[in-house]
Amino acid sequence: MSKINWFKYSSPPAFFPLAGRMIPWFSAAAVLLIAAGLYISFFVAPTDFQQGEAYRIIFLHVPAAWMSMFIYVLMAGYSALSLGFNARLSAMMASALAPTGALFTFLALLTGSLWGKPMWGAWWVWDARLTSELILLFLYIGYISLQSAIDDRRRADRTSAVFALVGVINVPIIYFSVRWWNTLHQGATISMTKAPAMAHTMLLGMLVMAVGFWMYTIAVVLMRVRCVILEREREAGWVQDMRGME
Amino acid sequence: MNGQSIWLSLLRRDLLLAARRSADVASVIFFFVIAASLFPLGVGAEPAMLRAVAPGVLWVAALLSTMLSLGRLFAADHLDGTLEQMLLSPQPLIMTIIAKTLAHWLISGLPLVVLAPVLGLQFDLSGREILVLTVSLLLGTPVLSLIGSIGAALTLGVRGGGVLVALLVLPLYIPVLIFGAGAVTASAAGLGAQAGLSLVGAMLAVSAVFAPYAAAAALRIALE
Amino acid sequence: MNGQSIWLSLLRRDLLLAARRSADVASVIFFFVIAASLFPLGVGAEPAMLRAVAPGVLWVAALLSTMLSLGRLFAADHLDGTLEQMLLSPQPLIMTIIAKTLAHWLISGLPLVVLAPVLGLQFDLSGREILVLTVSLLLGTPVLSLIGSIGAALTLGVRGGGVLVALLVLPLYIPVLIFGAGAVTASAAGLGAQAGLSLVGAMLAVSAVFAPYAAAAALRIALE
Amino acid sequence: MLAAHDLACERGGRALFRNLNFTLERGVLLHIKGANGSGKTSLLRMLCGLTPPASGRITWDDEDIRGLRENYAAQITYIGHHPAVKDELSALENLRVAQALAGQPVTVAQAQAALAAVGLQGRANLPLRVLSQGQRRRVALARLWLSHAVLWILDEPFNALDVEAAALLERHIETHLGAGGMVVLTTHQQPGIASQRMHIVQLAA
Amino acid sequence: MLAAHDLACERGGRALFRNLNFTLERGVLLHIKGANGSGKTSLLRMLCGLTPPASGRITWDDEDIRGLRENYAAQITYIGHHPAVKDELSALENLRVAQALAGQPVTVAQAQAALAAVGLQGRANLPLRVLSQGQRRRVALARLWLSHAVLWILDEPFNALDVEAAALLERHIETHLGAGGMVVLTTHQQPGIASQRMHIVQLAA
Ligand code: HEM
Ligand SMILES: Nc1ncnc2c1ncn2[C@@H]1O[C@H](COP(=O)(O)OP(=O)(O)OP(=O)(O)O)[C@@H](O)[C@H]1O
Ligand SMILES: Nc1ncnc2c1ncn2[C@@H]1O[C@H](COP(=O)(O)OP(=O)(O)OP(=O)(O)O)[C@@H](O)[C@H]1O
Ligand SMILES: [Mg+2]
Ligand SMILES: [Mg+2]
Repeated sequence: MSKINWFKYSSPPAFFPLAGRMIPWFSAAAVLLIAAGLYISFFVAPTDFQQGEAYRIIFLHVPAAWMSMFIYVLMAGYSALSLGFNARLSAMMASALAPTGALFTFLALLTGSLWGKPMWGAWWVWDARLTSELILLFLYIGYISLQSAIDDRRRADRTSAVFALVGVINVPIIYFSVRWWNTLHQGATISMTKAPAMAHTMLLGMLVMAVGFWMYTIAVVLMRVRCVILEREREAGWVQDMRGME
Repeated sequence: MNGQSIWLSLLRRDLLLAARRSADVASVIFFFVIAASLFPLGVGAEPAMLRAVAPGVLWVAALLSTMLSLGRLFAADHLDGTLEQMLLSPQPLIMTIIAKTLAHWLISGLPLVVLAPVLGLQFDLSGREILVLTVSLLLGTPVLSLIGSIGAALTLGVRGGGVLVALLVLPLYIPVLIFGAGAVTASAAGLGAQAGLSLVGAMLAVSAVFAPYAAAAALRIALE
Repeated sequence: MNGQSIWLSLLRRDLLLAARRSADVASVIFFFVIAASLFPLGVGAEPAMLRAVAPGVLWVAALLSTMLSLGRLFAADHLDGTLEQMLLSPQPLIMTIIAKTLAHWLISGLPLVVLAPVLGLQFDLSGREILVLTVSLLLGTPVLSLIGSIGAALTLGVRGGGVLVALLVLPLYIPVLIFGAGAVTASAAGLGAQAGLSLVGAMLAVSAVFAPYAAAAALRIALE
Repeated sequence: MLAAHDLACERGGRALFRNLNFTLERGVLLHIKGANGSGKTSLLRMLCGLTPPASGRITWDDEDIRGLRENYAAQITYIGHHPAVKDELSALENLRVAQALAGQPVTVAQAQAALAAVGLQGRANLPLRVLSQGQRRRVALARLWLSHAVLWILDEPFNALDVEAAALLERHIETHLGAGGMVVLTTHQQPGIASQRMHIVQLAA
Repeated sequence: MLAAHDLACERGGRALFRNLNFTLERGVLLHIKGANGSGKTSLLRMLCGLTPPASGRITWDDEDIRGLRENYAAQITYIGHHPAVKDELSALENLRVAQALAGQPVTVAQAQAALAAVGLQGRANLPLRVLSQGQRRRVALARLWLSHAVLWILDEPFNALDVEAAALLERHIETHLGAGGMVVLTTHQQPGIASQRMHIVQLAA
């Protein structure tokens, strides 16, 4: 992850070209990894003795669910930066992350409920984790709509930053929901402390997919940030110069 | 004049206003009662089922009516320019916010706590459940007001703040709801209510410490 | 310019405003969804019980969210003087009121009807029940808007109209609720839903004829 | 022709004025003077037929306006303290809606022209929320550039207007009077209208 | 002493003014002139410290007001377009609340006196809802008869005031200036203040 560079290149003019150069690499990595992940999950990984083929959804579901939470935390992080040092770039990063986060949240919900039908015999159950994931989707939507609801850029950034920071508390709720309430939903099967309880190929598949999703996220976010920069710094000299060069 | 007496007069003023708009305040309480009382009508009145749903119904009703009253927290003062005067008052903004949030709870939270036992009787809950219910509301409603203050401040003067407040505030309300109602159901099922109650208590402590700061920040941004 | 096109432009304007305040409209719908969705969380999620309470819950939610949106019917136009302009417009007041009530239903009633099936699925109701539920709401929500318009007009500019609206309107709402929800429960129990539905239909007919006149009279008085 | 016969106005049990008589012919402006709280706004609302007078009658061409209702409404354009504009709508939309309500719908082009006339070129599509106090007022007043009504009833129209806009409005009022229109207005400034066209009613505080 | 250094103001991407410089000593009134929408209100809000300037600094006795916060707030009395009064409360209650908020609580007697000074004797206990436009404005302005603040910031204070009330306010402002106070105000009328006491800042539209 090129996270370190955010700080070195934390001024839009410096960051813009860098981002431009990084995008192709991340995109390529994303394509390859996701392809590999899909291959592993559908051809390498063994059929589950009790769940049959349906379980293969897990390879989409779990990484998507992870991303949905990671991205929110990251978004909150950037929001904190933008409030603290009112760094323009961090604000842009935060707002660029939101749509992707929402996408993965939706994916987790979708795959989840697709999976739920065979497993629980219902598309949807009022389970703490499912609900809190749904709420995470609401939070993303809230964040996006709050930004679009305010005309003044500066205010929009700062307000939605506070929003994101307050909302971050929902993430632990999602994660630990399975522990706090006895729910239908699986508990964490991967944990830092104990050895993973699932087959290694499954684990591998999930991890590859997860990394693939990360690459995708970074690529997309960089593209979005470039657009945001161009749109916001229209007037700035360096943009004009660049236009000149093209 | 020291900050403290500004603080007091601010609190007194909010309560005075509430007293003048008594009907306006009543509407929140009224809403709570209605929401709770309509259910037996809609659901049909088998005591067993009613008793089962009672805690949930009452808690949801409390949650909704608080959410409705959030509009009143800052919006009115924003429209007529009083809020600007508050930012210009020589007391730290955070004190102002604490005063207004406290007033909000006294006006639209406390009454619910007081009414809960009566409604509990309607759903014929046992004395013990009613006690737990009341305690859970006593601990829970301030959390609702505190978290609400952030939402209200964030969406101040924003186009259609209404839904945004709901969007922001709800996710944070839900745990309170689950544990609050959970505590009652637990004690009904003979399990201890402590776990749930102490969790709500913890939330109260946390939100009491952090919410005012978040709200203050949001308010400053909103009035720029 | 003939009255009719004034009427149309008034309707169009209300819808345009709603579109601009989309979030404001959304909040009513959102409230409906929330109110309906919070219950399972508060009550606990046994499918059997949920199915039993579903019709009541959904109807009560619809009723409450309509009651909330009543504020928007005249109040905003009253504050900024638009309502005076409407009284001064060369079309009979009653037409104005019909236009505004219709707009109100389109904005805050129809969406509930559209959403009901989705929520019905959440509570996993059978297809037949969902159908009955939707129909009952389709017939019922206009009644809520019509009756509501009277309440809104009566309490216009009255301090804390909120609670008064509720007080005035509720007694008239309750029958709608009982028969509407009743129809669904009946069809769930295998009894016919016709009885309930036709009763709601009758209410619609009656209120459609009389409510606008009452509202018009109330409005004239309110603005003197 | 507008006429008031022995009008009286009461507010909260106090009589604001009584036995008020005046007639207003075409081409004349009626300037209602009076201290704050003397009942000017209340009087204007009576003349619009919004408030019934405590006693006395208001007639339009010798018919009581109570009886005329919509027909009378079609004759007047009332612009009160409250500009009757919506923050969410753009200046253009506000204007067109107001005119449609008044039964005098206008095309976008006409509305644009009116807004330009009150000096809001380039602001027409901003939501009113962001406009300044005076600009909001101008949007409300732009209706006068589109109205076909004979009788204009204006409550402190010069409030919040800058000098230039005020002059503009005065000129426009004079043209209206010149074309045989009538105007009733209140203001605490001295309206710059040729005095022979201007009658004055003084309300005792 | 209040000073503005290279102030700039932006709204919705458009620059309203830039490189604005002025200083205001004790005993002087600063009249901010400008057409509707030229940025007067925006400037006043900056001077109050409510809006941060797009660029430039505002200093009070050579300290940036951003740093001073409450200490600066204690020095000023701001009365904006919105009177910041509550319809439900009586004139008396409104006044006392406003003063308490400003950290300058007053007794009933003092408040009564101030209301009498602005010509609201006998209105003190009416809910503001029923007062006329000008009377509401007077209630808001009555704060100036109680304020200890050095710097008054007034946004179109003469709006809706009748002639007599306007004169009253002008006299009161002059006394304040005489006592070494400072005033920043906007108005579209010509304030009747001795011109040697009055500096003017003109904002280009
Ligand atoms: C809409 C329905 C669902 C939602 C919103 C949802 C949400 C989530 C979330 C947020 C996670 C990540 C949390 C974590 O890493 O511990 C997760 C993980 C997981 N979900 Fe779901 N889920 C849903 C349905 C299902 C279903 C039906 C199944 C299978 C019966 C399932 C099985 C799993 C498993 C095995 C994990 C991995 C847990 C871990 O390894 O930590 N989920 N789900
Ligand atoms: N309920 C009431 N009780 C007592 N007085 C009332 C009541 N309602 C209105 N008033 C008085 O009636 C008068 C309202 O007059 P109006 O609003 O017409 O004044 P105005 O001439 O328009 O003043 P302005 O120049 O300030 O607009 C005010 O003096 C107000 O105090
Ligand atoms: N979001 C926005 N987009 C475009 N223009 C805006 C926006 N917000 C404010 N403005 C403009 O900024 C100006 C606001 O200025 P301000 O309210 O300070 O005017 P003012 O000098 O007080 O005018 P008035 O004399 O009418 O009170 C207006 O011209 C308004 O059109
Ligand atoms: Mg008046
Ligand atoms: Mg201004």
